[in-house]
Amino acid sequence: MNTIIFLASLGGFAMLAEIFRLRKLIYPVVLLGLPGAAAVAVMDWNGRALSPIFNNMIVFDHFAVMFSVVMIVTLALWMLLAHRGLNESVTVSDHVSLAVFSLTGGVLMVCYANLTMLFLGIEILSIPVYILAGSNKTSLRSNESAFKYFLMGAFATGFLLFGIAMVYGATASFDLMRIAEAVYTSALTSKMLLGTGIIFILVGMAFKISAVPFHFWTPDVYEGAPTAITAFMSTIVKTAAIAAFFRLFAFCFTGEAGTWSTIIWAVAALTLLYGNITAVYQQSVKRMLAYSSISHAGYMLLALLAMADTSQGSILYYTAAYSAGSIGAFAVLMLVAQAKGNEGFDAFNGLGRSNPILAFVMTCSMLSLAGIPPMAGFFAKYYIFSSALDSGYTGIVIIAVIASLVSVYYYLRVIIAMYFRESREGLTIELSLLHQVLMIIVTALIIALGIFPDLIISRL
Amino acid sequence: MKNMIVLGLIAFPFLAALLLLFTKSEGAKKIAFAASVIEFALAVFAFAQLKQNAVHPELALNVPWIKTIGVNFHVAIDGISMLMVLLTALLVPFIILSSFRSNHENPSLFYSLILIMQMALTGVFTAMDGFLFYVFWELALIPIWFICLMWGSGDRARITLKFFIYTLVGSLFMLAGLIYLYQFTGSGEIGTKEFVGRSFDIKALYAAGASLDPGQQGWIFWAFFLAFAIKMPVFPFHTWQPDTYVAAPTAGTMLLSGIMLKMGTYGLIRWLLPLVPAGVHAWMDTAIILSVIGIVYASCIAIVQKDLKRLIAYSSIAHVGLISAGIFTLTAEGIQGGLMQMISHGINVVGLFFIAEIILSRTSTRQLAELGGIRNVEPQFAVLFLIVLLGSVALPLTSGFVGEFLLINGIYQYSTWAALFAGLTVILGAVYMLRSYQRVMLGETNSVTAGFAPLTFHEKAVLIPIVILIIALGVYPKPLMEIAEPAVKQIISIAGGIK
Amino acid sequence: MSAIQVIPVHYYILLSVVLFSIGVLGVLFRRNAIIIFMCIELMLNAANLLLVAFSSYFSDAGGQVFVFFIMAVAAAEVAVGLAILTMIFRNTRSTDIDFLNKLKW
Amino acid sequence: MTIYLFYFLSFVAVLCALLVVFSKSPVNSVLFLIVTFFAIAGHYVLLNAQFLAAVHVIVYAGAIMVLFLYVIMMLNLNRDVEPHKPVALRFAAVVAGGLLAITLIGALHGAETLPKAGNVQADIGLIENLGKTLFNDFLLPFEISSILFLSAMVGAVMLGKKELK
Amino acid sequence: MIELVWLVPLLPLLGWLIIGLFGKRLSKALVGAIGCGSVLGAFGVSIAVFVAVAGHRGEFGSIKLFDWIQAGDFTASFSFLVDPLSSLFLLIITGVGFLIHVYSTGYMKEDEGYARFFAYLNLFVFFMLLLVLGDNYLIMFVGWEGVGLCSYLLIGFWFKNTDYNKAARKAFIMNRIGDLGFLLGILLIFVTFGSVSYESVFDTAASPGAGFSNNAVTTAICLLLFVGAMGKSAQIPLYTWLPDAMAGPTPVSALIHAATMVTAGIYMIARSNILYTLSETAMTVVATIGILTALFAATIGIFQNDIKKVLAYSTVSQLGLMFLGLGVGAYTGAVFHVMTHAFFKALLFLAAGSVIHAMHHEQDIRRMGGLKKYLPVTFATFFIGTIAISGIPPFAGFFSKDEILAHAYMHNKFFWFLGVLTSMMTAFYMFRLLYLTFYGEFRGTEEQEHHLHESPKSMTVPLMVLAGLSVAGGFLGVPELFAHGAHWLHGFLEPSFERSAMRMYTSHASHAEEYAIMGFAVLGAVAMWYLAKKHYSEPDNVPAEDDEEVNPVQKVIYNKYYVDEFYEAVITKPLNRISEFFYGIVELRFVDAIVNGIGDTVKWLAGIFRLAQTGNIGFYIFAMVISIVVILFIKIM
Repeated sequence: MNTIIFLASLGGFAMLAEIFRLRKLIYPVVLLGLPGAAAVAVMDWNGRALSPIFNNMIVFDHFAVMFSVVMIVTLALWMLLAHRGLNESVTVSDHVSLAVFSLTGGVLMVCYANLTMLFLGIEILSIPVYILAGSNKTSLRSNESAFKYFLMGAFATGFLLFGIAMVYGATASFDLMRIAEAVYTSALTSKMLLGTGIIFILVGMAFKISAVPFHFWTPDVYEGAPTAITAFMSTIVKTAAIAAFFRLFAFCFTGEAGTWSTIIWAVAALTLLYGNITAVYQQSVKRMLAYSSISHAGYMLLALLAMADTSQGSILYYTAAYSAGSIGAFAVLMLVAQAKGNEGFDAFNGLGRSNPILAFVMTCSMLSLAGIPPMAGFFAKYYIFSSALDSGYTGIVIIAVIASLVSVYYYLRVIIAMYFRESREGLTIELSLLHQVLMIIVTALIIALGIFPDLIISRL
Repeated sequence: MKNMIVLGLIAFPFLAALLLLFTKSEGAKKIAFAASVIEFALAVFAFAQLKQNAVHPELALNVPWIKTIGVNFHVAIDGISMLMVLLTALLVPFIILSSFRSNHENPSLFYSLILIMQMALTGVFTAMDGFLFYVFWELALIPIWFICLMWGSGDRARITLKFFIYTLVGSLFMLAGLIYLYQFTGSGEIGTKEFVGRSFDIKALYAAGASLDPGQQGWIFWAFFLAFAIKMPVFPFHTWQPDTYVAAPTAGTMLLSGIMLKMGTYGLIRWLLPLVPAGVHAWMDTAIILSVIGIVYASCIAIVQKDLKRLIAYSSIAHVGLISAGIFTLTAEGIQGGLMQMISHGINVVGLFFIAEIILSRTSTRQLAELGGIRNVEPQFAVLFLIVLLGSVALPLTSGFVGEFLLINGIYQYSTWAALFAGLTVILGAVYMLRSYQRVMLGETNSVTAGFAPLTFHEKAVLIPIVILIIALGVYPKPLMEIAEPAVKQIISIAGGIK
Repeated sequence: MSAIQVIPVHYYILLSVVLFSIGVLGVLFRRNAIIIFMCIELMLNAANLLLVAFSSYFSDAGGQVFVFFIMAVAAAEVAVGLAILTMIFRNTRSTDIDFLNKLKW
Repeated sequence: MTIYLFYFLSFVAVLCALLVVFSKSPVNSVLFLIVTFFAIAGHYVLLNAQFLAAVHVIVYAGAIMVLFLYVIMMLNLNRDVEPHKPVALRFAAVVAGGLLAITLIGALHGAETLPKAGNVQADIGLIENLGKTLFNDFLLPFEISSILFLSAMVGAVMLGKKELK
Repeated sequence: MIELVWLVPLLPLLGWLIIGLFGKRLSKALVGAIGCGSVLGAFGVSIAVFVAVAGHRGEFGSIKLFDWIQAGDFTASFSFLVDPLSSLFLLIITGVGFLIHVYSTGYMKEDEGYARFFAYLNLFVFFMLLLVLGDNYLIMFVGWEGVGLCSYLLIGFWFKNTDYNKAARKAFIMNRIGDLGFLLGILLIFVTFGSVSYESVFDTAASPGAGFSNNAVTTAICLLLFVGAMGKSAQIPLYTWLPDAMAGPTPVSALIHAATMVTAGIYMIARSNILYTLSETAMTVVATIGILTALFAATIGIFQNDIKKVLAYSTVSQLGLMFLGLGVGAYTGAVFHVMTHAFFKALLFLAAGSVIHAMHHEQDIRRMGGLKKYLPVTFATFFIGTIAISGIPPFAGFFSKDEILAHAYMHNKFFWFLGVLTSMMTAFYMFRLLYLTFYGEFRGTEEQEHHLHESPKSMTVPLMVLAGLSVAGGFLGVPELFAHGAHWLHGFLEPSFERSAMRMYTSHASHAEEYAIMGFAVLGAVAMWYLAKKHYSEPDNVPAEDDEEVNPVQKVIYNKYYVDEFYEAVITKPLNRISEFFYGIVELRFVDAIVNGIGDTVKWLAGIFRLAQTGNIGFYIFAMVISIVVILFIKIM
């Protein structure tokens, strides 16, 4: 709970500081505040909120704490990533406050104990992102991106709400514990109502994590939005969404797994195949990362599908590893695209020679996303597959394995471009101090998490 | 303290690589060479230690790593591992030395990648924990891929991509197999005294594998076999290999063929045979048939190759087919022979590829048709080539013979017909090797080969020891065979022989 | 005397479903972004109606309170959505969604 | 009596909803939507959610729809010339919407067996009750929604204001 | 004494090492001295060993140097077996080897590869000694392959010539075909007997009741080993390499391709005599192949015009006779013939070398003639050799051949008949060779005639020594017929063949029969001599040039029955074609194409899939709605 207050205050500060002519302070205060927020979250580890508080509105269990920490850290890294854009912009106040508010929504999505909070969390998370996606106001692409995201997001929200209404109709409650109990004991007004409601909620959530066939917004929105915002979307938004998805389905709708597990199976399979295969064709790294982001949703769904003891830990680890890898990839992409004015694979040509550090970070990120040891992405995938196999989902694991083989192709393409292809202009990209710090932290995270996965998975 | 040798063997190349990366020194190759020599000394020291501890022939280190899922950093050196580690430590200095002339761009990166590769390989050969093994296994792929990509030649982007993904295909199957087995480790109810947590420890995995019914073991067999078969490679999973060998820089080719290939054969011995005995017994026929087909098939293809490096690449497939067939016979002769042949093939093939490199660097071609008569110009080189070649065709008193004989011996005990076809390597090997030797070295000198420069000091420093080793190991292989024997016996006792 | 005691609850379900579907239909049918927004509002209202019906059915105020939140969110969304729309209109002089297809493949 | 009212309101709501979709002028659509909202508000009243009905009218008809109208006026979109999708696509849209309705009804098959409500508290829709629920049980979401409004506000301003450069 | 037997192979090995490593820097004289000296030293030790073996105490046994290969149940140590058989071979190899070394110092004097030549020769002697000394099959195999290598190196000694290289390669590969058989034989021995050491294998095999008599496994072992022998000793069908092997310098032909290496097959079977004795089938096969080869090669020899080719076919033929001997159980006879053959065939080759030397590397007898007067020593020694090989008493060839034919007669009259036929043909073509080369008018160029000269001492002295041996060597094995105990060799070798002797049914022919057999053979040989002399003394009967028309039979035989062409068409070409097929079709179009096809399919799919991403929101939402409809529909179902 304290985390939410802390973050909301941070966002409020960012919003108001400009009025008091403290614009210069916004960035540093928030940047330093985020570790504080993480610390506050950690202090709730064994806090009084282990069981639901505020009339069963939220619960700060370990799951919530860990996901909050992951998202907060990601936001801190994101702040580093976007620092130039943020500091130069006259809208620093808007950007930072929106990002922090969005994060608050994300935290709500991992700690809700009531569908009301889930709904609010999703909206608080999404609305700032709709705006941020369009924050490059003069760019048509950015506009289009914001519009598509907003329109489809709102449409999906409609489904989510209709689903919530049906679930309410079936269980007479918004309270997760009561719903779970009702589902478990079949104390329902109508089973059909519940099933259909779950499907509608599933559609809404699948949209948020961009699972096929509800993914259509993703490539376009990711491509059109400013790169920093894309990084935000593909990390924090995704983490919050999958955590919320997991909390709802694995903790609450467990008793109805028969209804939704087949659907998730199919959705996961489609997501894995479609995301990975389509990414192969892309010529723009940014769009490729968008498809890759779709495909990663597929892996995460596997853990949800498995519902094993290890599922929570595996999703947590996966999101952490994936966020670290994505932040690294987007950071490099942003710098390269700014320097070259193009987001294609060929923008990376010769980077290995002209900017070995960037190339190295990109390599680590790509290998991590591809799931090659000793990068974090490997253990992430391993743990997910392990959970799924544990629960007997052999078929989908095989699909996932094949899909990740395909993914190696397009991740390595980036590396090949960097180290193999020559570039005519040997452009040197100056790294600011904060970017250097970011690069070091991201690389260290990718490798350290990969080598010592216990740091995270033993927590859940 | 003694157990830290293992750690040292793994960590030292890595530290050296880091040092190289950060110093960016101009003398990178010298530092790398020195490091690899020290590593070799360490390996020899370990060898000596192991010999003294004949009763407990293991240098082991076992510390918890990922407690949550029962993964330990368990590395140990028994006889089999010792041979592989020794081979790695022996070949890397040669490989580094052989590239002295090449003047690679960005040498510190190049050599540190080689050393990282060495770390990963040593890790693969010593890991006694399934997870750790897998991590090292994959880790080995990254540096070699970069070496091929950055310093290779030709259409290497496509080729190395194929190589990476193809080998990864196998690895992932193995991972799936590992995970599956892992689920059957551990026993008892949580909280009770009898509870044993799940674990990736090799013993636990062995037990888990043996507890499966034969059908399941068959699946696990294929999961592992695919990984190893692709890595080695065994027909028909080999098509990544010739292209990659050709495209890679010579040091990379040497690493690939000299050591990395042995990951597959080592994997068979350590991880496949004892892991799922019933699976192995059910599928050994298939595996041996594939291997034997590979021998004949690759030998035949080698006969019509026009490029020297590609020819060696196919010959390597043939050799490795023999190794794999021999190992699958589950006989002590076959497995010991396999080990011996791994070492011998490693030394030999490094020599052969180096020879190809020497020729290429002087004549700018590897096409057999364009070469000829080098012997007239550089007789010493011709002799060295000849001896390496004889090692490759397994002439008695070269190291190749000991291995090949034992392998065919093992195969013979399994099946006469298999031995007959496997034995064709004796004939076909001579056909393609002598053909290439004749095309390259004999005949009249032509304009391409006329200016063939004498061997440099570095080149001699690689080739001569290789030649000496080829003969020495052929005449007196006993120390190597002895040290592996108990471990091999143990493997066979777990896997169950064919008799 | 509440209507819920007279009218079977599935009547309301049907009504909501029909309204919801009409909303979806509108989203698919029209090209004008503003109309599409309105249709989405219609979908939300269908959900609201369902919630209120159940709320009465269960005599649980929670359902109605939830509707408050939906209204609040809807208002916020509309504000943002229309802001985005005006922004686009400024750039393209159009609210036709079919023109927004620069990002594809 | 109630049932006729229900039918009437439902008929109005559905009809106007359809007209929202099919009318040519955006302003007409807005007006039909407002009628729909009123019909829904009528349902709320029938369901003893009197306060909600009032709020509904105020927020939707009063605020949201006005906002829509305002934007339409501002952007001067009140023309009948809005291009339509090709017939095939419109047909597909109708089919898809129809299919959704049908399958949804099919999926909810069995809900008609729900028993009629017995004794219901007639007063839950009153301000007092709602207020108690809102400020006791739903206090946290109530507070939290402030963040939502803040961000929406910031965002709308940010997007709406002219670029300084 | 026999403990020092390791010195025998060691000395040539050291010679090889020294010459090989430092040969370039040493003078030719020193190289020659080291080369000959090492073999001479080995010869000395061999004599000592031989004496020790032959002496009263009959020292023999196995000397173990070190463990070589040990894996599982398989053990093979590096150990030497000294017994009469091996000590006799030691003597032949080092003795004849030494003479040929000495000869080479003269023959190769002008060659730039002088040091290399001696290094190879020494290496060859080393491997040959290893072959006969090993106390197990694996060491024999080591020597076996080693001599094959040296043979390869020496055939292709003049490596600039591509034809020579091809001949060398052919020899090596054909030998390897045999070697595979040998190898499989060894493995079968190991599988059957659990060991490869002679002692335990033979003991087990010979032990009564072990059931190895006429057993399929025994037969299989014998036949597999015999495949090895076919390769090494140039028997049908693996004989074609030997005539081509004449591409090497003549001393090589003498040493390797006549006197020693090619007799390794005989040694092997003689060594494994008990196994063969146990299998009648194998014996029959050996005898049949042997006599067929003998006859076949002899017919070819009649029409060859290359002096060395004639000798080569003669060698093949003689080897065939030896196998006949082995096949009919005349182990001693075969070994005896190995020895005498080593003498006279080495002699013939060296003499031929002397001719070639004088003729400046002209080998075609159609360009020779009348050399008697220019090369008196060569002629005399060649003449002796010819008589010896023709089996005219009391020269060496007579005794050994007679022993084989006598056994053949007892065994199978038809074999005997063919043997005599072969023997007669041998006499015919050898005298043909003799007359064409040394009698009549000189038919070469004037320049050649101008340079004709007798060879230096270093070459003629070995010739004379060998001539002496060819004359006297036969007396080691005088038939029992003439005096009891006259067959010294028989007594000497007895321990090596005693296991066989115990189970061989030996019926001795009556004295009359024996005399008849001898007389028949001698008469035939002399008749042939006469015939050849009569025919080839006429200048008109000089063989036709290659482009002249000859009758078809002669043409077929002259072209060696087109066997090479046949092999080319049946083995070499198909192998190449299969290889091309594997590479071009299977590898590139199939296996690799599948792999690449998978990748291409994914790319193709990617191209299709991405089209779903039209950029149109209407479509996106439509797709979502349809998906939901589908999900709901499935749920209802």
